[in-house]
Amino acid sequence: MNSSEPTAMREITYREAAREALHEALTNDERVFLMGEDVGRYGGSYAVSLGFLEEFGPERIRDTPLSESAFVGAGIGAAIGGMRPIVEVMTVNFSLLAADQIINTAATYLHMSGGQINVPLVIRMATGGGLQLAAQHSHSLENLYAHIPGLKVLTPATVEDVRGMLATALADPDPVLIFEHILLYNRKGLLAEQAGAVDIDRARVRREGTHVSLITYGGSLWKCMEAAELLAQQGIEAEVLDLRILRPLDDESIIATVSKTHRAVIVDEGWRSGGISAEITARIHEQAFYELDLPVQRVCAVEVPIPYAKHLEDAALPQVEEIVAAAKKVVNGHD
Amino acid sequence: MNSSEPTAMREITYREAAREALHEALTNDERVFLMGEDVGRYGGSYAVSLGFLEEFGPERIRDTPLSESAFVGAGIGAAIGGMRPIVEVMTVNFSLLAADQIINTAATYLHMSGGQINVPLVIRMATGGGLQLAAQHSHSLENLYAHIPGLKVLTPATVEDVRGMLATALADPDPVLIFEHILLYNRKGLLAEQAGAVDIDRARVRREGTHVSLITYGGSLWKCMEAAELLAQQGIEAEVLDLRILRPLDDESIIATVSKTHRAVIVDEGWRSGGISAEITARIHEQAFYELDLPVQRVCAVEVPIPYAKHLEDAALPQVEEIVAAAKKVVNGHD
Amino acid sequence: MITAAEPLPDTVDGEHALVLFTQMLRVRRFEEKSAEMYSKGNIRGFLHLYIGEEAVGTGIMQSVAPQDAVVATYREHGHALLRGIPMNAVMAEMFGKQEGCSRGRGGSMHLFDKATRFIGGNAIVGGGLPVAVGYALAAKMRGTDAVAWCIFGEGAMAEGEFHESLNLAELWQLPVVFCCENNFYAMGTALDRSESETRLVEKARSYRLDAEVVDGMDVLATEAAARRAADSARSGNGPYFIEFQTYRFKAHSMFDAERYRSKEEVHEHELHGPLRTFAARLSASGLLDDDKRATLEAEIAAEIEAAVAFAEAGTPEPVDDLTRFVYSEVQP
Amino acid sequence: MITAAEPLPDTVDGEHALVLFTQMLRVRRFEEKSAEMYSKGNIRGFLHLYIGEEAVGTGIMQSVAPQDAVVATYREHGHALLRGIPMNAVMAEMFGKQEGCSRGRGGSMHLFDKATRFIGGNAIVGGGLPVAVGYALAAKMRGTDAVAWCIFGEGAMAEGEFHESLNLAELWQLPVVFCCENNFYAMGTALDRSESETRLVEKARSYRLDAEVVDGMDVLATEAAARRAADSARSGNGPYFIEFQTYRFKAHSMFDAERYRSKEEVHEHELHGPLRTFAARLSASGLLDDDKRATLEAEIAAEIEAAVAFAEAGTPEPVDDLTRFVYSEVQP
Ligand SMILES: Cc1ncc(C[n+]2csc(CCOP(=O)(O)OP(=O)(O)O)c2C)c(N)n1
Ligand SMILES: Cc1ncc(C[n+]2csc(CCOP(=O)(O)OP(=O)(O)O)c2C)c(N)n1
Ligand SMILES: [Mg+2]
Ligand SMILES: [Mg+2]
Repeated sequence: MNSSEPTAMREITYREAAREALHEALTNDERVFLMGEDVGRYGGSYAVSLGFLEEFGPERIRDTPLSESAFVGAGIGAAIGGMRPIVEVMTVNFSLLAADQIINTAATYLHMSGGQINVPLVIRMATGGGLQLAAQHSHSLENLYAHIPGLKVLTPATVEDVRGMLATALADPDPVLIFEHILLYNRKGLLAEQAGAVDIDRARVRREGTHVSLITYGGSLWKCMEAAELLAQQGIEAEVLDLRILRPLDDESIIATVSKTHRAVIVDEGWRSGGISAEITARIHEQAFYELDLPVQRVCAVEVPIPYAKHLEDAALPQVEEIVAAAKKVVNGHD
Repeated sequence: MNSSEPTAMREITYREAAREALHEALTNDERVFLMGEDVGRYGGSYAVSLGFLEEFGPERIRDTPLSESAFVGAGIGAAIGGMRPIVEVMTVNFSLLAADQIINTAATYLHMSGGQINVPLVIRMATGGGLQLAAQHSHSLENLYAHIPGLKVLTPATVEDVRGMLATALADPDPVLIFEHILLYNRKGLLAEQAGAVDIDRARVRREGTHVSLITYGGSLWKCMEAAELLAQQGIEAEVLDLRILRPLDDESIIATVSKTHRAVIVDEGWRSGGISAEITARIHEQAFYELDLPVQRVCAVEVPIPYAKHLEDAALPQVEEIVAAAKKVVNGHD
Repeated sequence: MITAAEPLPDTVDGEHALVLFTQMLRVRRFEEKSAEMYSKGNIRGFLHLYIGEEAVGTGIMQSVAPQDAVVATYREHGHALLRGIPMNAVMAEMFGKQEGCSRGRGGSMHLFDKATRFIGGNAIVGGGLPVAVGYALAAKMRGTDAVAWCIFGEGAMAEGEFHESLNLAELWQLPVVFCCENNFYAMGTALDRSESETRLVEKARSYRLDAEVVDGMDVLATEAAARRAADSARSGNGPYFIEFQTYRFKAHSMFDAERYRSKEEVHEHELHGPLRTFAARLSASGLLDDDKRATLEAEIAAEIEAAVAFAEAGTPEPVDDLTRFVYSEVQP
Repeated sequence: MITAAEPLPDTVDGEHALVLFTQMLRVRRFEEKSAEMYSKGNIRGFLHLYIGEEAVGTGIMQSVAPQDAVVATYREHGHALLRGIPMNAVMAEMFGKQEGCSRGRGGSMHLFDKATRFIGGNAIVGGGLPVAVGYALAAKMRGTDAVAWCIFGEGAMAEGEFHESLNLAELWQLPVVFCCENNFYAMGTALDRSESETRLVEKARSYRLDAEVVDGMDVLATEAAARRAADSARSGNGPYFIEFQTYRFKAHSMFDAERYRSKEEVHEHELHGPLRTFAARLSASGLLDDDKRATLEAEIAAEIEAAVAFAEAGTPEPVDDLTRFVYSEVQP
């Protein structure tokens, strides 16, 4: 999307990049507004929209009551009514209170109306664990939404993507869910001065490698990158594929990397059973059956409600060492 | 569970068997009560509890207001308070309104309380399509719950199971969800006179075969049985595995049948991406990698909100011919 | 309750009264034909008839302006017709044909029409309320004077979405008219078994909404209430709530043994049905006689027969198109 | 608002008044220590302090009988202590140790104790309400006289679960006391930005609940209100709602810049804080002097130090036990 000339880069946090994206959207299109709990006076529970209320005013930066179902549903109605709402749900855990609106309404109207009523709604949610917030604040439930036809599910892991996906999501005529991992907000990355919209179709190889593919998304991307470094020190070149979009999955990129390395590890902070890791495994199994010498490895959250205590939370979530171990296992053919 | 003497059998509908199970539970344990929308005066939306109000009275057959979140949550509280509630949610589609209570509360309390507060709650829901009820009444969302640690998910497909699973679920100290496919209620089957509780641990082979395994559950079981008949006429002996329980999955039975036939077709009325079919494929891939000559086939719902028009609904849901075709494909190695 | 023989007040325009009657009659006959088509198997799935409640939708629709949106439930054929969706398109929809207003994908419970801003046909009880609130929010932010008309049954008032929606609409002073069709039953659950407070207006008032209760069997009353609501909402006074007290003469859907109410109770209400009563008043006012009635019936019957023929002649959508409309076809 | 120097009424037992004061003080000092432990990194995650609101929990707990259940929120350390969960177990929980009341799995937001029927520690706003209703249903069906005490913030009242729960409790006449801790903010959202009707008792009354509003900074008032509620609920009069008007002196959690209110506003409320005011009244009544106060402070400080030591010395649960308690260990 950028020109091929050398681009000036700057360091920026994920939070700041998310904020720039929102700022740009609010500035460029007067149909865009932001609504959710504490997006205004409080500045956003993860401080992403700090100062927006003052800049854009209370009509466009709308603090809502604690009413997830109503304000998500209101987002649907406003989208149908010609606006381009960005609804923020504090965490995916609370979004279960709005699951009816998202799944039974936002995802169905276009189809049930025979193509007449599209819902250009963007919903942002924080997801993931790692801050010792325990079982009602730490789950990675993006899986559930990735199962639903009619929705698109984005998981920006880089500053470039969190900066660029929003504009594309807003231009999309259909409901798009954007999941931001809570551990990413303080993370820094390099962003081109002229960074703008990015595609929301394709997975992206974040590191080239030949021996094993680490397939992941969101917060786990950086664990995979770290694992790849460690593996490199041991002579194993891991390719890291960032899915970027969980629905629709980019099969082509998945199959390409697996066909190249013949070994795959899927890393997902969601629970293993019935998670996105299962779907990716199934697609590899179906579409690259003869490419693998050994089965795909899955490194996922242990199937427990995420506990508070740090050592237990760490044990429950995928960690770098596990990824390294899984990669070595598929590369070496044994533990 | 039954004695080994020859047992007298009788023909019974699934509805009647479900009803007997409820009747027995209400009769045997005064802690048991039934609550949900229209379970009383109306007789249950699928007429399962017809006459119960008169027999057990309004204290134990509780018509609730349209408040899925509150009455499911009240089931949780009542279970903690020493009762054994059976909560009926009319269809799994409406259960999204109670998803918060089921996923954030029922599934987490035991763990978050360090093992102190268990939730012996049974929730029954209708699921599935096939009656031209369109996108807000026809989805098979049991998948979503099968992803959640802390829940058990049962899918009785036979009169024996719908008769026998309830008692076992009620004896279970933890939350159990029972999904009844809407097309089964009128289906007849043979039930032992003395039929009683059945296990809720193991999948069951419903038809022995050697050439291919059809792995399925719920309403799709009967499509698989029919497909198996047709295949038999063409010389292909299909083994039909009824999963019975979607969480926890019975890996042993899955791997056993696949190790026997070396070919598998998974049939699920849920959508393909991220459905239970993906998890089963992944487990076969992981645990029986060298057993298969060809990848597992998945016959699932097409990824659309289920449409009203009959021909489109039929096209969206798995059909016998598709199962036959998929089985032949894995058996013959080509279409 | 209006006495059958009472003539219309002088303030009512006779022409207009006849229009109202005709609209109600058209809905009634359409519903009767739908039931017939259901028994013949042309219509499938769930079918929720509006018979007995015609005065509500008819009264409301008189105040619905072109720029307004209507958000309805699964019992919405009447509203769809009254809003102006062609009868052919509604019948074809229920037949599952491509010529249907939702291309046959929605069926009876999911009638949609973008042209008249008829935003469904939502079969999740309470599910339409937040959508209507959002539509009103858009209308307000865009500076139009559109109103969102949100129609739901009294059963929906127990749902959390009712509570959240009314609060949001009032808090943000949005132009929504909440139209509660209180037919006293939610499937088999009588109002007093579903609400601790059965005076529904009190519930709406507890969010500080302007609220009124009206006789939903009297089309003049429903029309007047809707007009007050429209004026209020359109002129920036925020949301408005109307409880229309009415009654469903038929079963909840076609799968209902009606064990929860007596035949006598139903009969009693039928005696005061909206068509019967209004017809008598029109006669008493000299506006309707047997000939006129026969003419109306014939016109409506002809339209309905044509609609059935249209629906029957309709084309099933090609199966190859199954996966259309999961996502929009025009992508940016 | 009570003037600081007003002595206690004669009807109040001096001993008891001192107990109330001591309980509040114990909670306050515990919270202060928790904040300190948070800065030191011994407590992690979210930490929601109850400072400023102590009179509410203290007043309530006087009427909570052994057979009763308490369902609370994430701001529940005070309630847990007042209910009788040993301070050691609470502190150890926040340290994430096995000796914690939830074995370190719940943390600050999920304190549980089966023995005292303290059923969480629910961090989903509004999530505890249906659970409390269900507990009360069980109590009623089993014929006990137990009451379910349901504690939540005013922010929860906008959630659909509030609406559904109050309706169900009243409809079925269940023994629940709904205790709304109205501290006028839900994170950064002031009450009048979240509720179109800010007179919260009116909302409860719209479901026909008995409801009252009390000064939540005055422990005698909160105690009296809770007693009225308990008597009513326990004697079969159905649910009861109390709005306790209070104020949170500290940030919402440890991640809050408090941009939504002024320091002056906070200061103003601190001047009328529940401890400060009640201490002054106790002094005015001759029940508390500097010596007595010092003794109390010392006793509490000692208990808290011991709790910190206990928590520090606690053992992390073995990682091998991670998957315990997903399902019950004893299966039928
Ligand atoms: C959330 C939800 N729960 C349950 C149902 C099943 N259901 C369909 S209609 C209905 C009764 C609704 O009654 P009411 O709102 O009064 O409308 P009416 O049918 O009387 O017009 C019920 C329980 C549903 N469609 N959605
Ligand atoms: C369903 C849900 N939505 C949002 C949140 C995030 N959140 C946690 S506490 C809180 C404010 C709650 O305010 P209130 O109910 O008044 O209680 P207080 O914190 O003032 O005691 C919010 C928005 C949550 N935990 N649950
Ligand atoms: Mg009704
Ligand atoms: Mg508050």
